[in-house]
Amino acid sequence: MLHRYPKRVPIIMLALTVLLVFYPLWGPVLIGDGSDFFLEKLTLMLILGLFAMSLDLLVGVVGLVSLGHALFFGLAGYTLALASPSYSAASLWWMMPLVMLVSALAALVIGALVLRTRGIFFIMTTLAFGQMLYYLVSDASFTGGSDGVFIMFKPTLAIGELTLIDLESPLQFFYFVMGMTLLTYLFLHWLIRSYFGQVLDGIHDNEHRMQALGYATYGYKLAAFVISGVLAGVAGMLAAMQYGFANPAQLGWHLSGEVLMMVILGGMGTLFGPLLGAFAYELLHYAFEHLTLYWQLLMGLTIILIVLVLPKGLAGLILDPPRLRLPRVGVGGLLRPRPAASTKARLGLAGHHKHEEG
Amino acid sequence: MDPVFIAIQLLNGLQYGLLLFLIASGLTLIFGIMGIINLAHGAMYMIGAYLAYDLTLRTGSFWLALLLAVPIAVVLGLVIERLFLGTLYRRDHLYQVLLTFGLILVLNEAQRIIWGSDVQSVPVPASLSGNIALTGNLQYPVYRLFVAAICLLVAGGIYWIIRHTRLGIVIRAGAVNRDMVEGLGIDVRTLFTLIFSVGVGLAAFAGMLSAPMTSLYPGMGDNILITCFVIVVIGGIGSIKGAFLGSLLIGQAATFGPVLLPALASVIIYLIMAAVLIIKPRGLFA
Amino acid sequence: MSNTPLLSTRGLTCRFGGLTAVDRVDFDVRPGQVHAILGPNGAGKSTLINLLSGELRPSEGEIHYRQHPIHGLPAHRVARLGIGRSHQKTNIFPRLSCLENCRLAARIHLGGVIASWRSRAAARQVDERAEQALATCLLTHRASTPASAMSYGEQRQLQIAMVLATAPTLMLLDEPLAGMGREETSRVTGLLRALRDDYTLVLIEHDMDSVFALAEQITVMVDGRVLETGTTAAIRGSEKVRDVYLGRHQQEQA
Amino acid sequence: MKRARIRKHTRHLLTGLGLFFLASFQPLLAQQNEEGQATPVKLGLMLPYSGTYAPLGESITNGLKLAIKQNGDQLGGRPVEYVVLDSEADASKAPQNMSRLVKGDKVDVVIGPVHSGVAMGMLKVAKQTGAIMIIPNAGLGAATGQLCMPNVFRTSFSMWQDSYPMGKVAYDRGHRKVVTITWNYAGGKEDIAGFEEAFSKAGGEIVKQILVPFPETQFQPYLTDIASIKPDAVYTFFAGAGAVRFVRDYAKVGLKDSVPLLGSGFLTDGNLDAQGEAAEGILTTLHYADGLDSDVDRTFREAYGKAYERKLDTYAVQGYDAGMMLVQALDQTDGNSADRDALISALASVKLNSPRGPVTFSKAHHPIQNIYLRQVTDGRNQVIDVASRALEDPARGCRM
Repeated sequence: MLHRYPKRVPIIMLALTVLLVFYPLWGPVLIGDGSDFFLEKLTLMLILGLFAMSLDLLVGVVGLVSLGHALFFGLAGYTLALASPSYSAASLWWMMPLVMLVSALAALVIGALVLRTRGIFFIMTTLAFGQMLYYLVSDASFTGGSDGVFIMFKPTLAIGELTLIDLESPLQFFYFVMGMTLLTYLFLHWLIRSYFGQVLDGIHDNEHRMQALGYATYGYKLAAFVISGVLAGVAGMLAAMQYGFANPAQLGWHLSGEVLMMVILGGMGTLFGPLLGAFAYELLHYAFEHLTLYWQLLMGLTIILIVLVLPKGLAGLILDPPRLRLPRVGVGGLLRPRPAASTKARLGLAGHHKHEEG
Repeated sequence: MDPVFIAIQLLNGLQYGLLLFLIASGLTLIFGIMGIINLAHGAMYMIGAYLAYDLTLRTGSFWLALLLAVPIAVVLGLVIERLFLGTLYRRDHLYQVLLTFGLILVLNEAQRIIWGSDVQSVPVPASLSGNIALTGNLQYPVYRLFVAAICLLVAGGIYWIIRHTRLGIVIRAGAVNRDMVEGLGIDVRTLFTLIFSVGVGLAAFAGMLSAPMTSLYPGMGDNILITCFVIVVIGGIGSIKGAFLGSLLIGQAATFGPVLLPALASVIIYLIMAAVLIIKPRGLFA
Repeated sequence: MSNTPLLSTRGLTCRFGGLTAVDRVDFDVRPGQVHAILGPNGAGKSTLINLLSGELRPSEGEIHYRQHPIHGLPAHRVARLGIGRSHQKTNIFPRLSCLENCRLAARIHLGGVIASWRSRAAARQVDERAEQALATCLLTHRASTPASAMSYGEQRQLQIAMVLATAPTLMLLDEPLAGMGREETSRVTGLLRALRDDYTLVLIEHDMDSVFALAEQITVMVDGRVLETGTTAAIRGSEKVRDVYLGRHQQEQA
Repeated sequence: MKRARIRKHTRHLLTGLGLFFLASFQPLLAQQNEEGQATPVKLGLMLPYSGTYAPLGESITNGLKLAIKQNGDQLGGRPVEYVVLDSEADASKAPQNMSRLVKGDKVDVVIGPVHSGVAMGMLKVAKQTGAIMIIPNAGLGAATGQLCMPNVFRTSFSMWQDSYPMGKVAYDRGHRKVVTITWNYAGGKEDIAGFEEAFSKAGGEIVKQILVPFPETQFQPYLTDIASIKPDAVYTFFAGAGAVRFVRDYAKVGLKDSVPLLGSGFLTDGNLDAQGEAAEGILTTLHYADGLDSDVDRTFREAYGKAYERKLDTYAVQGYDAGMMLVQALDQTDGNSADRDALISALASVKLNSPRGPVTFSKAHHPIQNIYLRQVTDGRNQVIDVASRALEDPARGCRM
């Protein structure tokens, strides 16, 4: 398999994981009083990292740019909120499958529609579907309307009377989220390297080629869309669990844009990149907010700068560290520009209706 | 409903649809020719409205403000294209989405820094401030009719360009197959700059025209942007005809929908879009 | 061999806006033949291939394969019927090894994802076919090399190997020799000659010598239309072709 | 990026990442080190400073800071430190932002928000942490209703409180059939419900309830619909940009002359400059008005006018009262903010002589205040009557 990364990638990721795992040891020492809050922040970053990885499957692996991914994130929060009993806690044993099922169904229906389109159309239709659900949720009364809804009790994770993980405890919840994120990473890692992943990768490189080989690409894309939606749902459920609050903004296109930014900032298609991207984005956000009330200006400029200067994101820096001189040949071809689809693509006309003129 | 009121609603929808066309046409042109998805289109609409506000305040005349604001908006478009987008044509749509997402933040913040976050309004120019009585208790502002007429004029102008000029041939070919554009021996770089400047210029112009009809506030372009996306998807990317008919359709739907189907008021345009996608995934006129 | 064509088109037309790329083309490919399509740039050759393979939908006209209409079928359905194609641009999957590229091609024709997850036998069959395709294309020694690390000529060979791995009846090859050096050209020409016995080939090619050496039937296209169709000898002798195409071609060469 | 130049990637990258990590939390660390000298009272301001709601955020901040400045920039003898955070009016970020203020910045009191959805998110954290929170605007009933809690106060209003008195006013003025129109969001619906409750009780009839998708400002179809219904009056809740456009459109299509427009005071508050002539004559009810003509109000207006360029609006008064509330409460506890229960009971017993009139707090920690009937006259929200004196919000569902 050629998705192998240079050794420094697992080393860095492992180091960061260890750093996270031992946060309770160094956090209070380094940050002092604010360490409780930073723990929450880290938990949130992990959740967003999971969310970003789920989008990376679409954007980075299949090449489908979705601007409505928050739809699944928010929908899961509402599923949790509405399915939770009012006066007692739900069990995660059935809540989690339920959330995944709802996300999968939503992804199946929406995916079946949006995947009929491609390119720019796809971007816009995902955006529009996201907005549609956003309005449905904020208008309806059973969802708590525009103000959102509380989840009074966090779900429990127990066997019989034995509580496996006390999700009410911020620290245990942190480890739980870390576990989920790790699990997702491993799953996606395996998936991308499986035969199915190869097909998705092939679709990314050149969908026409795959079709010419005989692949009904629609089905594969739909499957990826559903998987991605389910994982985004898991992230959304965790986010709703963290504060016990679901609201329409979690479905909105601003969040979809932000998570896309995390994917790019981290480096799309690399899986570990978007995970880092979520952390980096949140840290940037935090730092800018502290700096000035005009933080959006800084954020906007940073986004523009990253798009122009660092299109491969943090992962690009790690995989192919810029040397002072000669750029190295791409690592296993991974970061090589994808072959242009058409002879007429020289001016960047690629991506749209690939067609060769004879 | 009374037939008179139905007629008035039709007029409302027509007027709204025509205004939407002004914005959507720029969006669809930029899509069709350049393959760029310009999320900052709505922000340009906002900038246009604020320019009209600012210059009306400074010059004392809305017309003079229009005259000054249009070139400013076009130049702004030109600068954006040359400075940022120029390097992105070779890249995936994704980067364009993000860059223009970043532009939204920058433009919104610039608006706040320059003009503040208070709600503003622009008075209707005196020469058009009259009303036409429709029923006993309802009248139609002349300015709205004026805007509708201007929109029709612009639509006609675009139609003429597309039908009867060399540029038009390029635009039509590009809408169907963008690869063709290069084959027609056009200086693509200049064409792109032109299209982008004109496209965002149209959005800003729509903002200027709407300024006396609406209220100005930070982020006012975000919502109209998504409506215009829907229009472009319905009409078919790059199709001016599609954008025109799509705008009229959405104009009517947004007018009659809330009155006839209040429960679906906020999602009706998305439902229409979904329906179109089921039948014709590339839009009605692609 | 019967005289019924394996593939035939009638009135095949494809328009882009105001531009007609393929204009009322009637075209027959007989089983077992090598059928070359010639024509200057912009004659509509690639568009024609794209129509045949289902990547483009015709604006008008019909395509029949083994007497069954296939126009309007999506590309993957056409591929499953046994029509394999290669692209003008090198279109391999650069991150995969040679063998994996061919496996990817073979697998979909042997039951797809589910089959290889379920049964060892299916997976083995995929491997066998992929290895065989590589062998035919003289790439066995490169099996585990990343596709991106190979020379241009080898990548073109791999592309043909991938088409072979789909076990096609009819192969549509879009400029298989484009951009190759002399040595590479002769190697691939030899490879194509070897394929001639087992497959029906439709070939777009610029290299005159190779075309005349390989093809039994030639169709010359100009401005989206068929100028002339005939045997290699007939085309070589045709005045019309000489005037319109070869003349121009030679001027370009000069 | 500095890291670009780093040679030995792994090690240095890690260091770099670590530094970056720390750098972004620098403010947090800095605040830790400041202890030792005079410990300031930390006020966390979680208000919108960007987007549509930004003017409200600015007004409230101005009012709050003015009150504290007038008190010599101190609360109970301690200096004051502000931690200002843009809430973005984004409910999805509300819990984490609130948590940042409470757990990260360790503020003593959080003042915010403007937006009801954000309030929900903040309340959740307030519930979990027991942090003291003063709401200077958001009017959602739940905050001092079913979600009420000891540590949450409000200095502004509830949707119900401002609209309920209008129901009776409308009926008394002879209106029997009324159309209501508002945005389809919780605040709008709660406001309309308050009006409807009083109006129906008096014997009036709501002939149609129009809900406009939020934040749509394309009102033309609805106005045509209203014209075809020909009601006695229209009652509306809009605020900000929507209010400006609604009032202007309402006048422009000529409805204003035949169908009187009534509204909650937010329709015209802070918007009169932009609405201009179109707003003249509109009747609204609100907890503040122009021309109240009390000494407190006059002094406040003068001071505010001197301190800020922004025109005074109700939001500034709400911010000012939040500040006055803190001034009184911390005086009472001698600047002790660590004893939360003491501070809470001090806050609850606050009696404000506010620019808007006397204000006390109900058991649910909601202001008991006068609601004024105002009419737009010469670009001012001139008070013409007290629509309801010392009105208390019913605090439905509050068990405290």
